[in-house]
Amino acid sequence: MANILQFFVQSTIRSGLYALVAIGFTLIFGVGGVLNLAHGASILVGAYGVYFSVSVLGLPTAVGFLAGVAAAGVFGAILYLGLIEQFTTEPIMVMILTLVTSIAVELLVLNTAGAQPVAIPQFASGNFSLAGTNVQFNQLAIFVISWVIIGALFAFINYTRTGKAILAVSMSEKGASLVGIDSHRINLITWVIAGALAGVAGIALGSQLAASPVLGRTPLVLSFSIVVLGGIGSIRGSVVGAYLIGFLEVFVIQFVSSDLSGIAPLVVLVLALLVKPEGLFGRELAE
Amino acid sequence: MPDNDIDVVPDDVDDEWSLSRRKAVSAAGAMGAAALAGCSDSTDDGSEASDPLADRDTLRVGVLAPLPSNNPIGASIANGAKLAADQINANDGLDGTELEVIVKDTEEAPQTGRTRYGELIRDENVDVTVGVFTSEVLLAIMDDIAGSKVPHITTGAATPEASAKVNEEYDTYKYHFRAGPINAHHLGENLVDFLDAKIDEIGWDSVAVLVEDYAWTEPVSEVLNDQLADTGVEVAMTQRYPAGTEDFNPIYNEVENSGADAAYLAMAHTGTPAVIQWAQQQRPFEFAGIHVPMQLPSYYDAVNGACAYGVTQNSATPQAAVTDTTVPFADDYNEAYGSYPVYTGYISYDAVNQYADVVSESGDVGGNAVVSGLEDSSYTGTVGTLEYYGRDDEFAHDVKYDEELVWPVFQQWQPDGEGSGTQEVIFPDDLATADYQTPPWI
Amino acid sequence: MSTDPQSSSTATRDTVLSVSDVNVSYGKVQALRDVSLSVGEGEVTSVIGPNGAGKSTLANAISGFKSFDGVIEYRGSSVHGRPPESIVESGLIHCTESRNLFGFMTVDDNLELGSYQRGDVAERKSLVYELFPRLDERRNQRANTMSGGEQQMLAIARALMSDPDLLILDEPTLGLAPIILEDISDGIDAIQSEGVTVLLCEQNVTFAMDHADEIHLLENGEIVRSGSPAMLRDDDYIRESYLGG
Amino acid sequence: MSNDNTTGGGGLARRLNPLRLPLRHRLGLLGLAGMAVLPRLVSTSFVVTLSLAYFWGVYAMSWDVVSGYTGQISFGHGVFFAVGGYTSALLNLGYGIDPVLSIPVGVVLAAAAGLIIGVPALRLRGPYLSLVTLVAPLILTQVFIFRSDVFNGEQGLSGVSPLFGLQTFGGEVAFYYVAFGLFVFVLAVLLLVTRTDAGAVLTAIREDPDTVAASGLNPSKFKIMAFVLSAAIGGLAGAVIVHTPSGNASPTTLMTITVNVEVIIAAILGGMGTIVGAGVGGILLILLREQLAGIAWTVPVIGQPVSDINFLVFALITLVLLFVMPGGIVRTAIIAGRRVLDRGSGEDTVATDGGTAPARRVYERYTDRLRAAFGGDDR
Repeated sequence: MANILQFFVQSTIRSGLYALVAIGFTLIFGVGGVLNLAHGASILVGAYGVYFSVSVLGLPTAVGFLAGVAAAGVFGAILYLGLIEQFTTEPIMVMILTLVTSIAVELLVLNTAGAQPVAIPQFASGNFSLAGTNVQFNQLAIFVISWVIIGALFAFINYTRTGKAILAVSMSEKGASLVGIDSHRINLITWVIAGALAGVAGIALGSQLAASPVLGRTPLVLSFSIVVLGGIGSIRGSVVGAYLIGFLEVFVIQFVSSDLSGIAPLVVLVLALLVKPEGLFGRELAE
Repeated sequence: MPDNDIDVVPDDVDDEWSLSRRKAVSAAGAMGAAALAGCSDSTDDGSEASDPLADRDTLRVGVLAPLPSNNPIGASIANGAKLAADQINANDGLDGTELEVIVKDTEEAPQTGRTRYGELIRDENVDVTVGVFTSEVLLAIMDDIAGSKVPHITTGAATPEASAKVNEEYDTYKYHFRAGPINAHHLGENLVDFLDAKIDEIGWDSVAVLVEDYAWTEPVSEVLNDQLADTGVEVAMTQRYPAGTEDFNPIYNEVENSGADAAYLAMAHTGTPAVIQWAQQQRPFEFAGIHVPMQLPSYYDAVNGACAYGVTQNSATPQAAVTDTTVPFADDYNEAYGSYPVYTGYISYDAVNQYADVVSESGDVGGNAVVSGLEDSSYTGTVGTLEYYGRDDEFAHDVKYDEELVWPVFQQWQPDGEGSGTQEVIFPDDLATADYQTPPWI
Repeated sequence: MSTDPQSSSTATRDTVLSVSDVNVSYGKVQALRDVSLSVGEGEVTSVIGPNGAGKSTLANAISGFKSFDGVIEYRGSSVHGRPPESIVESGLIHCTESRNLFGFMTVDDNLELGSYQRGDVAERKSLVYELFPRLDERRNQRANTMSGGEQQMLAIARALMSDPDLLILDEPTLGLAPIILEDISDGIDAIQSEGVTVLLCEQNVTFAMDHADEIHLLENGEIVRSGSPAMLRDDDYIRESYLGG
Repeated sequence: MSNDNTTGGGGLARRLNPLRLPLRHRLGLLGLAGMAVLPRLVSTSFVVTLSLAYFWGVYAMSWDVVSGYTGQISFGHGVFFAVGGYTSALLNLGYGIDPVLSIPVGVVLAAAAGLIIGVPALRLRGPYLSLVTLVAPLILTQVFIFRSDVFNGEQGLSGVSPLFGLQTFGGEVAFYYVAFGLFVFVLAVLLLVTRTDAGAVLTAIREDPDTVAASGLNPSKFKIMAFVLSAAIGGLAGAVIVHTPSGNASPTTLMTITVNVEVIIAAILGGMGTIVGAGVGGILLILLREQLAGIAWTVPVIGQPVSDINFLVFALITLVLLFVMPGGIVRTAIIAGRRVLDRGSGEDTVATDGGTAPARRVYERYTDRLRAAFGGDDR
């Protein structure tokens, strides 16, 4: 019984983090139809943005968090304007370019901050016991942030003019142009938002695990799995996907072997792709 | 592209190779290397008549180190070797023969290590190679060391697989020596010895053994499994966690559930996330063992003090006068390179010095002479007295682990009250600078 | 991209759109060849012609989706090089053949986005629903679950939400059931009576003749006949080729 | 399509007559001949570097068969190198089987892996297929780490017997000819396959799969054939390289993200869908990387020598090249060469798309956007 409770607590906490990690990726994949392999790089930029501003420049932690998020947002803008926009009709080229970019960012981080992982300030410190398992306030904070962001994004997309325009562009870029939506601007906004969200995810991951130059790799794969499982372009699907994978992973760790934790999302991804490529909640890719 | 287009090696003549290599030394040698190594002033040799060494203006020392410009472990290998060479050269070299150090970057990758080793042998015509961090890289070049017949002194990889090869196929692999760290089997014994000596003082009833799943830790695990319980401590859990683990939450939850008083570690690659997560999350268990990153003198600031109260084994620290030369070397190093060395620095420094000692003694730089010279050598350096196990020992050509010879220290990071921390030695007792402190949150 | 001063020479007071000597090619294939026509204020001008004649290309060139050589002026200013959304803003609305609806959105949401650049959503929406009661009944239905005819209606309705000054309708009748055709037909009449100028690209010649004030026949990228419906009805070539004798 | 052999063979015989070859083919043959005598002319270290470069040429060509020709971009080609390499290494280490025998087994298993990944992947298009291929090496790596008792984790297997009993020091030239021979062999096989009707079908599949299906051919069959051929050749390269000083059976040599990406970069930089381009790209990639690793000049802002950040510099150079020469080096060179020689387009198997002054195109793209951004925007 205690085991089961512990399982639920741990899974819920982990899934919150995963949802946060995947949400920026969902946005880009859903709207632009772009497989952004530099998502991990955005996560890295967020985490190291905080590291450089707090640990190197000595800025206050709160300012550091903002700087990290802003840096990741700007990075998103640079990616879109510098790379993606040039190759909107060549998805393979985009995959390759974003992949090379993410490797370049990893190396840049490696060469400026070193290979050793670095500590990222936590949102909250200390821990408490819940249902017989240790829960840190930082994990709780990440869980809350995750849901605040999911809620805010949901509201933004569905109830604001810009949000609806983002949806419109995701469903039909030409249709959006026909009603006077500047899809370049909307895409840019989407990339900035997605970048900033990845930045938040990077800070969350970094504060939980410490940041290293390869911090972005696992989240990238995780995001794939979550988005493919949940369905492309569906924020709701991604949240569900994140929770499914989070629960699955904790299950594997707790009841099978923690050595296998990394394989679980990969296997789910492949199975989902082969069995139900459109995902659980997905719609077909927009034209 | 290489610096020279001289066809150094005849295509087919294997046996004459080392001869031709020597002839080519003066021609091919100096060109590329000096710039890279950046050390030697060429003074004229006033040589004595000792046979081959006297024929040389320079002895060329190849160094293999990972990312020597930004990895402290790699930098220490490179700089420790250079400092030794500089000091020898400043002192009229080896009877007038200068040491020249050529550094190559292994990128911590086995295949790159192999490539760079090949370059040291082919292009740089080195007389000895020193360095190598990680057992992975070392094992990848073992066969090449055998092929080149150039003596190699390992200063940063612990796997006893290398010495096993020396033992099993002596004639093939005899060129390999390990100046340090003590091999992984002895690392495990060292962990047992530490706990055996300190358990009553520290007061742990049970420990959770956490070992990263890399080649170097396999013997460590074996020894801990066999011997740890003999110290009277209860082993509450044992886990070899996968290479590349980033998230220690599940593992730490298990440690907590096991009720262990401390995590007893063997970590190199995965150490930093482990210690950061332990400290940031204020996990209710103590933290000690072999934790390679925690050996770095600059580590406290690098992780914002996350390593406070963590204990790690170490070859030497700037604070502990293991031998008479330990502290002077650390200070010289700090003066020359602006930071204190990590363990590989001490070992590499000793390795080059011991090599120089041996060569100078015999006056012969040939592979066989160096091998037998090192086998017979007893050299007291910065980490202790370096002697090597004989060819028939299972750890052939590994540095001897012995209280009187090489006997690592255990140090604890303790906050200095001014926002930083110091590496205080807590074991062995004759070198101790402080008592063990329990983390305040426990 | 604002106003283009050197443009207004050919435009007269009642010409909303003028197309002169426009050439468009896709690689080596020339889709439009020296096409010239003008659309008068408040009129329905129709471009007819067989499938592949270049009607959609012309529509796309006007609304900024296809680059072209030549001059296209809307209300006296050139549209050359302007992005579609800027052209939309000046009141030229294109209702494409492929409709380009937001398939996963409801009818209501589609319409709201139709007036993305304007504010009076509620008011316009009630107007549009009045015009197409069938849509009113399906306010909360997803666009991609509706029939082709209903989608066509929605596309026109969405275009109307932008308060068009000039509306380009590209093949609004293609593949529609007769009942729907009537609704669309009524719709176009109503649009015209609102004072909206219409450019109707149409394969259905009869339908075009019923609504247009001026007709141009496009074949293989060239305008081969121009005139009022009455004139063209008497044209032998058109009678034989397009009106079944 | 029924008389593949005769057309292919006849065409080949005609094409192999050096006097009737177009200039660039004659240059290519001259290049190969030059490469064959190179060990006499350059230093031993460079010979070693070149050996590695040939393996990369083969890697890139094997990728090109499936990705360049059918348009199904594989992001995980390393899986096939790894299957080939590990199979041969494990057989050699575990059972003492000579490399000459273990390598073919590696090839067969790699081909089987191609079938295993290729068949289900047929259901997927575009980015989804790429996703599966991207994930495959990650899964394999996890398996290697999980079963490190067999595969030795990230360290990989060392101590494998060298091919033909050659030595690392002294056998450099022999290894060179092994690698060079492999390169020429694979080049010949792939040119034979792709320049015949089968190659035309593959290209057609990339351009318009529906038409191919409509013409009565089964695109799936051809795709699988391409997948298996590609996997077999990748496996061959992987199996051979572990028995030479150029590589060992480790993820670093055979299938890290870096390896997988570099293969793609090599093929694209060289010229996707041309085989020759991919081969050249693979060789140039290694030469460029080694060149960078030897530069001691310190980069100002970062304060580190180029040699230490060579891969970063390499990645940046790659980004620029992808922009400037999206068609690849070989295509660009051929087009430039033609312009110099002022020749007509003539008969040509190389697609000339994307050849119209790409640098200028990129420039125009940017100036257009700048104009749009700053030039009297009234929105």
